[in-house]
Amino acid sequence: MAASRPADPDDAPVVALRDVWKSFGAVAALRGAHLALRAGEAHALVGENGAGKSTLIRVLAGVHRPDRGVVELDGAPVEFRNPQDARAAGLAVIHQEPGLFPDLTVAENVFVGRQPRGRFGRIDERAMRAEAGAVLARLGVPLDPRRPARGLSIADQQIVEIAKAVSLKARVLVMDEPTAALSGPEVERLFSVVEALRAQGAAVLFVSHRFAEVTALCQRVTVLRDGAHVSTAPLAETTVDRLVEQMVGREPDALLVRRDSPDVPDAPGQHPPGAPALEVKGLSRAGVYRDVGFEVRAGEIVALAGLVGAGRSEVARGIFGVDPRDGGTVTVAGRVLPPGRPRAAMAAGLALVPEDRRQQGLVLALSVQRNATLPRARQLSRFGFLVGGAERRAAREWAERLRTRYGDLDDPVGTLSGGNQQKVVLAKWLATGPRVLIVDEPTRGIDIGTKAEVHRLIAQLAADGVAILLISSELPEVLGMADRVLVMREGRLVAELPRAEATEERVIRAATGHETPAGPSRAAPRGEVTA
Amino acid sequence: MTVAGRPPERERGGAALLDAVLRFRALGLLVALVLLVAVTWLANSRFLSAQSIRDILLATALTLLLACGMTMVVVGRGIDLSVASVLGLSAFGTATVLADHPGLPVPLAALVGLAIGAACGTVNGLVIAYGRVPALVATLGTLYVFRGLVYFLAGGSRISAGELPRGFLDFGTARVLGVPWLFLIAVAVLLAVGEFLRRHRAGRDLYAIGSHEEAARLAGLPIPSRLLLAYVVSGTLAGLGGVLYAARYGTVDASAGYGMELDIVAAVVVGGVAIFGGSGSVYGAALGALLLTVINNALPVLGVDPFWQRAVVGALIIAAIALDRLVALRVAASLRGRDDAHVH
Amino acid sequence: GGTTRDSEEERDDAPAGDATADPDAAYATDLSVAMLPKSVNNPYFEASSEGAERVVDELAGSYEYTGPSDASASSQLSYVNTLSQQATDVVLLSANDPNALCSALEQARALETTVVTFDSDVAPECRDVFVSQVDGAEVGGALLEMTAEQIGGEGEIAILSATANATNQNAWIDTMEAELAENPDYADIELVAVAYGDDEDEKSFRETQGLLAAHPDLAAIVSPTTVGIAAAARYLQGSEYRGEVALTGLGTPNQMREFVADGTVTEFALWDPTALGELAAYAGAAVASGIITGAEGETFTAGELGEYTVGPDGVVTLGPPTRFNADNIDDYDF
Amino acid sequence: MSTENAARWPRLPRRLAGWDAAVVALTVLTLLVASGAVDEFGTTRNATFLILDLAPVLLLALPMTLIVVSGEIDLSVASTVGLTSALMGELWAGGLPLETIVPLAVLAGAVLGAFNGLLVTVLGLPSLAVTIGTLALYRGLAYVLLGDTAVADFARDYTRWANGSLGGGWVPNVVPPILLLVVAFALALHATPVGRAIFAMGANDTAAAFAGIPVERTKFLLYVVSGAVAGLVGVYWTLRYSTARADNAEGLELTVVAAVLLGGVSIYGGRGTLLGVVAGVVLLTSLQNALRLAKVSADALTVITGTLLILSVLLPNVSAALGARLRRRTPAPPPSPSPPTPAARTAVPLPEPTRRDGRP
Ligand SMILES: Nc1ncnc2c1ncn2[C@@H]1O[C@H](COP(=O)(O)OP(=O)(O)OP(=O)(O)O)[C@@H](O)[C@H]1O
Ligand SMILES: Nc1ncnc2c1ncn2[C@@H]1O[C@H](COP(=O)(O)OP(=O)(O)OP(=O)(O)O)[C@@H](O)[C@H]1O
Ligand SMILES: [Mg+2]
Ligand SMILES: [Mg+2]
Repeated sequence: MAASRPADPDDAPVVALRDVWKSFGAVAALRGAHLALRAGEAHALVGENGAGKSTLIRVLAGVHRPDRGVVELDGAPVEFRNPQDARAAGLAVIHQEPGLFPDLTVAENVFVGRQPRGRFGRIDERAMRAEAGAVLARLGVPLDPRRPARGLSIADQQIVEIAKAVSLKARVLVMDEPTAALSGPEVERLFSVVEALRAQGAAVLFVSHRFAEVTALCQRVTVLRDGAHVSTAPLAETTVDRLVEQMVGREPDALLVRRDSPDVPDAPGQHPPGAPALEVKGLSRAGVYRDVGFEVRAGEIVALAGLVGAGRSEVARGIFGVDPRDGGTVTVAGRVLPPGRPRAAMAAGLALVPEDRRQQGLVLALSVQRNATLPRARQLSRFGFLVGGAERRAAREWAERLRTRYGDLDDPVGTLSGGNQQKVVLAKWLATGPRVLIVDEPTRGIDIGTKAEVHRLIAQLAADGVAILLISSELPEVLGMADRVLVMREGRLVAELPRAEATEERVIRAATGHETPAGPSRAAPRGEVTA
Repeated sequence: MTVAGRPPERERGGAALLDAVLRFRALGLLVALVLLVAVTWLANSRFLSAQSIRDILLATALTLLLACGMTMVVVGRGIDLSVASVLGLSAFGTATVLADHPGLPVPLAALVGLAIGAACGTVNGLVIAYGRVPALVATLGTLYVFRGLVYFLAGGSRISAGELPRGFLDFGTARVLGVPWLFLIAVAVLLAVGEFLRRHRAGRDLYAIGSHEEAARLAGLPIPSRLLLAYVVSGTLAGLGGVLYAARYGTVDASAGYGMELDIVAAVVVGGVAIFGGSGSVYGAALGALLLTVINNALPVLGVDPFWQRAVVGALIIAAIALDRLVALRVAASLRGRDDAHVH
Repeated sequence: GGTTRDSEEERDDAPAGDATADPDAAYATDLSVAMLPKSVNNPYFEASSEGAERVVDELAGSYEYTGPSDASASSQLSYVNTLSQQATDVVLLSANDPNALCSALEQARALETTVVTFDSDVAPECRDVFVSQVDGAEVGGALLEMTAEQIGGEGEIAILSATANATNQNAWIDTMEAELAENPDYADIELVAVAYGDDEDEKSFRETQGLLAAHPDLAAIVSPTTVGIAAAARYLQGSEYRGEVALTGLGTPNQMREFVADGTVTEFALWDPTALGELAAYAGAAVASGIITGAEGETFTAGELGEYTVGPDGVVTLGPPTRFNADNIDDYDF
Repeated sequence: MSTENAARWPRLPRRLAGWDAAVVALTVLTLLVASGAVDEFGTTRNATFLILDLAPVLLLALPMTLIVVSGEIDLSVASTVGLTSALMGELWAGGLPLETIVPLAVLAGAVLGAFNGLLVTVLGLPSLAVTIGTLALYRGLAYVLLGDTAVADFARDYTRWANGSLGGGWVPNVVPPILLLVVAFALALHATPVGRAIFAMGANDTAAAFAGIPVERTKFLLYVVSGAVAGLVGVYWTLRYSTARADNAEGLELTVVAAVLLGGVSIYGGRGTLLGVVAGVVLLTSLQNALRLAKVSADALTVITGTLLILSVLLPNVSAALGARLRRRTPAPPPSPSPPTPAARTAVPLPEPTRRDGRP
């Protein structure tokens, strides 16, 4: 399908959306959106959480039908009644949340619905595996095409999604935050593949909250605010500051809060960190992590860095007790936590904001209110009964503190935009008033303004004496926020860098193991697993 | 902006092992089957007489047919509780047609049964795929409706063997090279469904839909038509089952096949088809059907007290799925153990 | 309308006999009669219903055939309640359980409904009259007699019954067991198994199969249930045991005609269900008209069936079962 | 952002729009129509019968609702009733007094439920499959216990209580305990932390576990409760029909499931109300009662039950789909007060639209 037309900015758009409106009940997600994608051009779509980016993409993909407005293909109006129509018209779409089939193999996931066929219409499994392997190799990911998708990490799931879209060889490639779960090299590989497609004349739509990526990949940018079109301009003619201003409709705040910035009331050094609030010793789980030990003091922010799949999230889940662990002890404020009992961990003052909000963080079908108060239902009840407006008041208070945007507290949380869902997860745990807070990728998929808010919030909590373990794949976040950086590699803790020594380079080196970093390090091999 | 690099892929060994295990799970059923047959045979050598084997094959044929359709439906994350009622309706319909028109060629009457089944399946499919009614609700409803229809049509009447043409009844017990026809038909259906589910796009689509319906929608798979197909096939096979039922038992009344749906679901589940869709094979379901039939036939032969039989069947169903699960857990554990070797 | 209070107080009263019988009274007309079988959709009861309806028509009453589609006592109870609410004069009942319906029947009787059981009885104090198809001992005896004739007086036999709870089946089986133990004529016959086909064709079929496989020396199967004997006959017909193993029991001529014709079955027995229905209807009308009360020794005339006497416990017996074989089977159509 | 204030009852209109509200309305309508159209339906005498008939289904539906909302199912309830009933008969025949037997029967039910619970939670087996197995197993054990016999000579005082009415009026004796249980289950599901947990785990058990909810323990307890209630129903059934038999309540599980689904509980878990289920049970039973009184045959009853079950879900879906189609045909006016932006056909920068109201 790849049209080999030269990239010509004056070309008529391949696909365009004109004055598109779309509401869900009382919520107007799109209120006059415009977008035009041209052959051979990468087009960025930016906006705050809930601005309507994903909705716009779903309209383009034939998932939603617009209430008003038209979709044009090569200048002629078309109606995509379902995703098949859009695909038939040459659109390949990567949606925001990866939707793989856990029971099918990776190869089948890539080719679902269009498997290569041999005689009698039988699926040619060999050819399918070979082709899938080739696409994955192009993306630089040595995934086995025969393995089932179940159990793939979020990053790998995203890669498979990308492979699926790329292998379609479509005229239009639409990507909704494809990089949110990826690490550097994978992003680079993805970009080079997209570049190649673009050079062959494909039109590309790219959604991301990371401006560095937007500027690296795209030629044009459209800003969406509150579902309405704000501006479209060549990237060369605009600046990040200007874009952010257009997104939020006001002067942007500081984009990243550093702990030592004057915004934060209690900068480190002014207050020495308190007593150890979280102590982890010899934590192990067969095949996942081994002999992990560290401590986090009250008022301290400790970052846990590492490559995707290094086992950071597993450690967090082991500490909290949702996953079993084979050995080791976890102590919160002097109380030793029994393994496998999240409730005991919560009682001791531990909270975990998990990385996968849709699976682990939220019950999508339940209302915003129910989600926000779920871990606290017991505390909110009187004589064992939840009556009156206690739940509601509590939910509203926290939703407002985090500036969550929702239609009604009784709406299913699944109808919120990705970023706002993340805020509900944060609200849910912050409301428990934890002594130790573990946040796993707290800003994944969150827009730039909100991200700063989340950072400020975390810094504020630390200042209030909460011990914070921050797991993040974003180095600037790690370096900007943390008092100390722990680095994990292949299930082991390999380095500990105090703030002064934590540089991008040293963290990467520790994480990849290419060179033992200097300075105080915990990389020395320890004894056998204490199982 | 993010941390660079990724660890080496460590799943390769896993996929192969998983493959082996999936095969082993079927093996587990086979071992159970062989053991059961051996024990019964030791207790009573007549259990393996030609007659007895033919009886088992005949009895399996019906369960097998229905289990094939049920597998398609369950793989797509549905369930068809109406199969037994459809079987009853088709059996009664076919028998009525044959009794009322003695001259009618048997294949034509069989077509009537198939058509009844297909029509019932279409109703199920439309309600589920296009009306978006959960399968359990819809087919529980049609379980009542179709059975009610048979009652309504049959009233208290019963069509007995004497009213059916000789040729039709002979077909019920006829054999080729000693193997009952009915069983051969069931096996042919089994192979066809197996091939369809493994090697054809529409079949794979069912697995995809059962695995993650929302993703299937986004991937542009024609979900409603695939589901419709599954239910129509399930209904048609139940219809065919009805024809074979009439041919084999000769006597057909309104309660033909009553309560059979749970046996079929049990066979499919015992055969390792995940009740929540997305995985399992029709061959496993076939083994499950065979195992349950053999259990049912072996217990009287073993002289198990009739009052104990039902309890034993229940216990065996539980044992089969528990065993299956334990094997899967062990394998998962050993997979992790292998990975552990890579964590240095 | 009305409340349940009265029935509560009358419950412990003697079942019948507080009224006096007038043997010379005429049958009342305009009686509303309902037949409540174990379950509708059963050909056997359809045949009974035919007979009962004919009688009710003759007496210029109104007739209804109603009941649950599953043969369970609990569903039947709802129907008893419904019928008593509708002030039905006579209920002809074949009970799924001897005790479960009692309290509801008592309530119905307190509201002047006559309860006649037929085919399968309830506890005697809960009904007016029971119309028995045959004398229990007589059936058991006849079954054994036919079996002994067919197997030459020796060998292993097995019974294929209906459900494990069926009152009449169990009574017959008990008679047969007692007879086998005591009667020297049957000393060489051994009862090796009782199987239950639940009155389901398929299950009976499978159980027959199991019996034959489990007992290689089996000489005969006795199936005192119409569903069971037909299924067993079909199995035998298609198997290598045909002609080797004798089959007898209770069956309808229409169902068994084929098997008698081809020699799978030599002889079996049954009473005429239509006549049973007729007799039940007459008995009901007789009670409702005050001709009898259900006390032992009372007599009434049941149309062409002739005169019947109420036996002990309010039981009226239709007569000995008819035996069907190649010679006479074509004379019957039911 | 929401503009509601805390004082009002914001959930009321939403509730009224729900399916359970529709079932309640349909139930009331059925009762009214039946009273008008069927002679004997509206009598107190019939009310007595109706309540006695629906009691077992209603009782079993209570824990079933919780289990289905938690994302599981229990098909073994009717067999548990049968087994506890058989046990009761066996114990009574063995000479134990009923005061001892009743708690034992309930306890036995709880143990049977616990066995289901263990298989579902500890082994992680799918509950549909497990309870199909125990459906056969428990019924089989009932036959093992009682075989072909029935125990019927239960003390009159008790059987009379089970069938009797309060103070000799028309309200059956079983009404107060049933009401108590209904209220207890309704409160547990809708107004306690455990109820919240049940909804959460039904919709997403991973997220529930991450919120510190002991998912497995809760499910286990639900099965124990379900078994105990089934034991209680076993006692009631035995006394009501004054007979303990192995086949008591056979096939009742499908009626219970049908009633629960009819009451608007999602078979996928996470959605449903107890009020809806109560209405569903009343609807099913009263419809059957009315049709029986109206001399409609049992066959038609079967067909109507099934049709109702399907329509209960199908109709709302179809009307929603039709509504959506209609709305697309006739485009609604712009949903916000701000005028549509100029219909610029090219992707040039546009003037910024007015800010949406209610932003924080
Ligand atoms: N299915 C739906 N039902 C109801 N409301 C919805 C639905 N889908 C989206 N919305 C609402 O539409 C608005 C736009 O959401 P959308 O997902 O398009 O935002 P987004 O720009 O992609 O945000 P993010 O950057 O967080 O992904 C949000 O207010 C959201 O709550
Ligand atoms: N749900 C899951 N089931 C099975 N395996 C998983 C699952 N989630 C993660 N894994 C695997 O476990 C390993 C460690 O993953 P983990 O998510 O802990 O890494 P991480 O360091 O937190 O990286 P990330 O940045 O992706 O969160 C990876 O190899 C991943 O593939
Ligand atoms: Mg989005
Ligand atoms: Mg992680």
